[in-house]
Amino acid sequence: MIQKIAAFQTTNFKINAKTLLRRRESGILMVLVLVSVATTLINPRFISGYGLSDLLLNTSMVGCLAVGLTPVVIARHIDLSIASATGFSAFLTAHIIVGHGWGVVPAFFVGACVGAIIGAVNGVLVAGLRLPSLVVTLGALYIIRGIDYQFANNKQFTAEKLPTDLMHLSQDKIYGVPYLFCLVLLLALFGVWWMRFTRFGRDLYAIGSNPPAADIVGIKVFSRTFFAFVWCGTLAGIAGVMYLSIYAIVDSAAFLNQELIVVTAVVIGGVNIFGGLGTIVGALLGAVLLRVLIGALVALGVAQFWQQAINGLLLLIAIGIDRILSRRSETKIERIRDERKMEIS
Amino acid sequence: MKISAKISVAVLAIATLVAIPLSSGASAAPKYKAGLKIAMISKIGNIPYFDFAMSGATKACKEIKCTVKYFGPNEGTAAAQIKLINAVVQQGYNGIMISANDKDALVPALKNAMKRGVAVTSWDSDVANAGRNIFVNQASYDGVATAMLDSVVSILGAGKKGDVGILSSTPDATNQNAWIASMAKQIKANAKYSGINVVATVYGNDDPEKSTTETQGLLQSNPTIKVIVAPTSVGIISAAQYVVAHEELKGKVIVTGLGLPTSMAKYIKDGTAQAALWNVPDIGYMSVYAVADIASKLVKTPVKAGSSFAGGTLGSRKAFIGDNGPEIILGPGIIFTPENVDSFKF
Amino acid sequence: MAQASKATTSRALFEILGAYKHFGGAIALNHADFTLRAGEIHALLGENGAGKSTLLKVLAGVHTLDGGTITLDGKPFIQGSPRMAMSQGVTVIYQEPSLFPDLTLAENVFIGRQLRNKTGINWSEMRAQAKALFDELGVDLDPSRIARGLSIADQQVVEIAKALSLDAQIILMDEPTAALTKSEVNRLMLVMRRLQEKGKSVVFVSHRLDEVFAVCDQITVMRDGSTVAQSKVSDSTINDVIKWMVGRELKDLYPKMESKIGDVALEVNGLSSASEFANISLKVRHGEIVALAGLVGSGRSEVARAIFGIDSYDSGSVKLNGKILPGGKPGISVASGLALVPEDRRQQGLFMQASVSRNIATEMLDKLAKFGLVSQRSENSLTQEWGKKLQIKYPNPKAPVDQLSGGNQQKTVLAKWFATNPDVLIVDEPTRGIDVQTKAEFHRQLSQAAASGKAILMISSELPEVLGMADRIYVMHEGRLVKELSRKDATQELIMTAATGQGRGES
Amino acid sequence: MKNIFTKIIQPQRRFRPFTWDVIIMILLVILLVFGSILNPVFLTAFNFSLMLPNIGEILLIAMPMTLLIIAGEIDLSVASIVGLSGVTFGLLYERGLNIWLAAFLGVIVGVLCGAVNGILVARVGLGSLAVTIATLALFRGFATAAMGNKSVTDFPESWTNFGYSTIGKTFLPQTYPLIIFFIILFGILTHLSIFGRRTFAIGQSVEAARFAAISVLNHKIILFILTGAMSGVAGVIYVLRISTAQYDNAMGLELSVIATALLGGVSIFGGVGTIWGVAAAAVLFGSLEALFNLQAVSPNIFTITTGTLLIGSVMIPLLLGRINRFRIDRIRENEKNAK
Repeated sequence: MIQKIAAFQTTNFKINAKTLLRRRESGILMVLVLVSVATTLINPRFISGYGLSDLLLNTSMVGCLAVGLTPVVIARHIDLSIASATGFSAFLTAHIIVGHGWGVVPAFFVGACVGAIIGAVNGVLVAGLRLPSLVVTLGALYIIRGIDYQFANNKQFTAEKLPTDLMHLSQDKIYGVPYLFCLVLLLALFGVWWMRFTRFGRDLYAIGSNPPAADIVGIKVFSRTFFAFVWCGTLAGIAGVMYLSIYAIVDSAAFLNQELIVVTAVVIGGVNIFGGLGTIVGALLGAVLLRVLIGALVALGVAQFWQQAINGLLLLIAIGIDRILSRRSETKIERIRDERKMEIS
Repeated sequence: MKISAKISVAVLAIATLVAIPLSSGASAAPKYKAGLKIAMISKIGNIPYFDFAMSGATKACKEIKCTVKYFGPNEGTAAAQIKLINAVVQQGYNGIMISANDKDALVPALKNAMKRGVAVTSWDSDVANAGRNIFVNQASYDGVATAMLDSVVSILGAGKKGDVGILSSTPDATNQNAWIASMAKQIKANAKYSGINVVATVYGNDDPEKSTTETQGLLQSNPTIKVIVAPTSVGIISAAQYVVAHEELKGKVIVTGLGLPTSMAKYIKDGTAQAALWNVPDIGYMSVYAVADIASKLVKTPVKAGSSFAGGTLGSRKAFIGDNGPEIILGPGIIFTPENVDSFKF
Repeated sequence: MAQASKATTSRALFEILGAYKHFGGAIALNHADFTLRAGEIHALLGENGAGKSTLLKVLAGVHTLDGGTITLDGKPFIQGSPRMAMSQGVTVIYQEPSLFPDLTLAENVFIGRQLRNKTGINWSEMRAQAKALFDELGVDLDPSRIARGLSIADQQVVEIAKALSLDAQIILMDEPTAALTKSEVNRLMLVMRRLQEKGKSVVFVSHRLDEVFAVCDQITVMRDGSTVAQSKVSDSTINDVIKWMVGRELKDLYPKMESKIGDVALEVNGLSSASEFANISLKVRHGEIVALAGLVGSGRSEVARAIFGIDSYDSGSVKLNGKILPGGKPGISVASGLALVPEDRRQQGLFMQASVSRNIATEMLDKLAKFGLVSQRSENSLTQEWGKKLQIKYPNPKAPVDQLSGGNQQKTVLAKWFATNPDVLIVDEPTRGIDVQTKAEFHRQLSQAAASGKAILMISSELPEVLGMADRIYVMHEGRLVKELSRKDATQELIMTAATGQGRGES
Repeated sequence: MKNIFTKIIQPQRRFRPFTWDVIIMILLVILLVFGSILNPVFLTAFNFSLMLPNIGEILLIAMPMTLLIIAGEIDLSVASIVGLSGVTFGLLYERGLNIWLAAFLGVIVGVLCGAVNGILVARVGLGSLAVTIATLALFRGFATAAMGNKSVTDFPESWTNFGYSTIGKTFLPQTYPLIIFFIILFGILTHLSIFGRRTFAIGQSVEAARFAAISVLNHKIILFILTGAMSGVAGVIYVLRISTAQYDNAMGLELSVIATALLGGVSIFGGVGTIWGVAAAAVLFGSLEALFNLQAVSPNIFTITTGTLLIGSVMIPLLLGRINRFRIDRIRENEKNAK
């Protein structure tokens, strides 16, 4: 379809890639502001006081995971094991640091390593053997959670045992922005640089945009895809440590069944599920929007039982809007090529 | 009741001294079937609560020379428990003690077990009467509700008015719903609690993340809340942690509810929370005796009001017919205080 | 027959001697010779299947020769890897380039070699350089727009810019003008001249001889895998070239049979589709083979698709045996006796993973089925029946159609539609990419079908095929029917003139 | 996104590599033999009478899901449909509606949910993965909103018996005649009917299917409706089996269903799969879990095994393909040398 349209497109019709992307992200930002303002008007406590920092703290984990998942989705893959990896890393990290009496920095290091190893295994299977990522990571979802259960048994770590530094980390903030969210911003900043300003990152866009062509022009598909998975796993590991810090309790069911939430955040953020399109910033904004929406529903006192239905509806609207936007640009192209047709004949 | 318990403890102690090579259970109720195999099925296999109960069960089993094995499904659903019940029945277990994820869903599987001669007690969380021989209740629903209400009154100050929010587990949790209903009933009926104004009930699904979000929403939409009641050992930690994490809330919002002393000690000591619970190992302990009594036909089924169950060191309990068939009650709950909290190892 | 021309003085870049290449039984290159000199635009001509695409792919590093030698600038040319070809200074511009649709043009130009500074990719520099390349080529393209939605002409320009940025010495263009409009072709020609000015060599494959004569210096003509002529453009005429290209008696390849022309079977009136074609009216009678000639991209396949109902159309009507067909409903078209053998058998005509018998039975399921159930046996017997009639060679009915040769695949498509016993058969490029023998057989089948009273609408880019098979010829140009010719009036020149739009006065 | 299975080339006529669905059936037989040696109870009628109801819903939904994945789509919302139709059934029954009518309307809700998915995917043109992630939340949300913190449990005993008990003294649960009927129906539908032929065709190439005059969009909508309808049936059966209608019935079942389908040899890229393989995979799953439970192996090991099998279901065909290709190369070389 697009190919055909392309055949008739003229040079004088310009879509500026930057403005287009900017439009997508500014769109999310607008909705974000709109929802926040509206909710604050009805319930002033939503943003004021500690409301905002709560919101950012709540977003830290899903935001971190969205930043992690984005390069994988851009390369036309998916990682469904992301929530299992987070949960496992949370428990394993707790186990290791409690055992050794370690503090914050080693905790993050351990968590990142656990996640990186999981990501590397996924990466080898998907990028190395070229197995479908949906199936591989669905399998990994089960395996990691099973190992987590088996390893954790009935154990649980609570604030009592966990290092107090780590517990405090989630409470500390700079100008109302929690440290943990600052960490996410740092990771996102690195992600932006990686995905926008290195060949490595650009290759991922190319791979997701046109896989056969990526092979033809000689992109190192294996190493690029592999490291996208390692990155995703690493951030899942870091998110696991955040979990410890925020919720001060961990057992083997930590972050159970949350993988689709992360996918949802990324999709709302304008990252195309079929690869090639989207930005880290968008995904992070998507995560924030998702949490703001959940928070708004709660703060507005929307009946508990309707929240999930509303979430589903919002996601449908988000993907619907994407579709309408792409359709609108198509019809615009059609109109122009018709004008041109008349000019020719 | 109290006196009789004390007496039986005394009797037991003497019996233990007298019959050293014999187990105390044997002397108190001498005819437990040899080689009893008991399966303890929990709601879910990943929380320490059930581990502590299991420690009590193991202790009881040592006393009466039976074996007990722990089965924890890896998802907290009735469907997962059904599979375990089926497997246990086929492995030739004589007794099942189960903390049910669902009141009705397990009934067919449990009925099937009883049909094949397996003794079934429910404990911690009941199933419908048709699905078990007896329910070993940790404390009566009303009793638990009263304990929590008393705690709220102690926070608010007697006779004072105050807004209260409830953070429950899942919307369909049997125990939590019964406790919440009982609290509502008592607030209406008892002048002592008339100052308590429950403004909202939210559900944290026993998930730290959701519980935290819901606590946050609860306080945002109801800034006047002074007490959060969380009748769930997972939710109460999340609520307490949320309050601890916010300087603004310290002292203004107090959390109370049901929680394990080991995981709540920190919050109880710094004044963020109060908590009550029954003695968790004891309920496992008592349940083993109950199921062994029935499996060894020391108590005839169907259990009638007044039938006596041996309770090892805890003393015997008399069955009565509750709203949902025969049950025995372990005893009043324990209120944890900064002083006593460290003495409980569960 | 070959005319050697050694007049050119510049040094030879590519020298190919005795190139031989076969695919299974089909010989694609049969001792072909080819010489490319520095700074020339060299046309590689021939009918479809003459071997020019194969030769091009060898130079692009896609195929490796089975025999013969290639030297590049005096050194042996390393074959068999597109990357190696690129590093030896050879790039290809395909008819439909495969860019990365979500990336900007600047990035597409520099893909895998993005310009960098200390902090990472230097976007502004990259844009500037891409802009400079586009300017150099005389094309106004915004380097910061994304490639999605770009016209094919512009995509080719991006590929050419990429070739320039790689400092490629040799640029191979495989039918680049096939899908372009006249003005776009003109622009491409300007670009080619710029390349020549910069000392690059261009190999240009095209069917449009006017373009060849307008822009090229040198001509190599191929036929049946061999080189039949090498000449300077200034030394030859269009008529010479056509003679070299065709150069064969048409009789045996085009076994046209006598058939009785009956009533109108297919009648199309004023069919228009906004962007594809306008006001198409044509008739096909029972027993008649009507050709729809024209250049690739002139809208012929789109008309066929609209008639059949794959695409919907804006206005006009399609009548089959006097009954109006509803648009956009291929199921009803099939039920009313229409069949379409599409142009791309791998994508459109066949389910490549499925067995031969599944493929042949696709349209016959309703008739084969009892109570809605289809038995393998009935599918197999249908396959055997039609396999025999059309002489399809397949290992067994259960073998995936993927394993068959191109000709047998195409026969499988034909069998699928013949099995429905259609009144009207539309065939779109029926003999593209199949060997001569099968081609002849295919033509015989079409002839027989016409003789038995079927109406056939044949779309073909091969003029000999059109001339050899058709009773009547419609010529399309840029979405419109520009000429109707009878069998006896038609000549290659007349068709070409009409198809290239020269008959209607210069626009 | 082309099928990895197409890469398994087969030049020799006699060369027929094992397909995954055959492997899974062999695995099932091995498991049954091995299990009966390991545990005398395993291969008994009683054990099967207990095991079979547990996989009933998975079997029911995996059937249409197989067709859907073969056609190149996916439905993640099935478990939510199970929940919603169960809730509908329960609530309507509670309101005093005739139980047959209530069950019927429960299934109809499933049909409607399937239609919503189908229309969003085929008519509006949204990706099925994204759409059904959204409707997963939406349908479950409706169930939650409708049911709240209640549950409906007082179904008549004859009905709950249907969900759980066996037929007389046999080991076959009362639901199984229905389930087996559906397996055979879907087997016929998939492998013998025109509808099945067209489903494979669409999965292999949507474009070729359009040129073969198959109405692809309508076909996909029908597949989604079928999936919804079967989820509705499973929803009612689930309610009866656990004699409870709740908002969270069958939560998370979608991954089990998809895992079963993939394990049964259905290619995630469409165009490849058999009903028999999927049915065998479901029984394999159920038997394996039952054996693990009988042996008192931790359920965690079962979870790990599930994941491993899932990865194996794509990895082993790939390895087989590599081996086949290697063999083919050797055969070719031999032929060359012979010349």
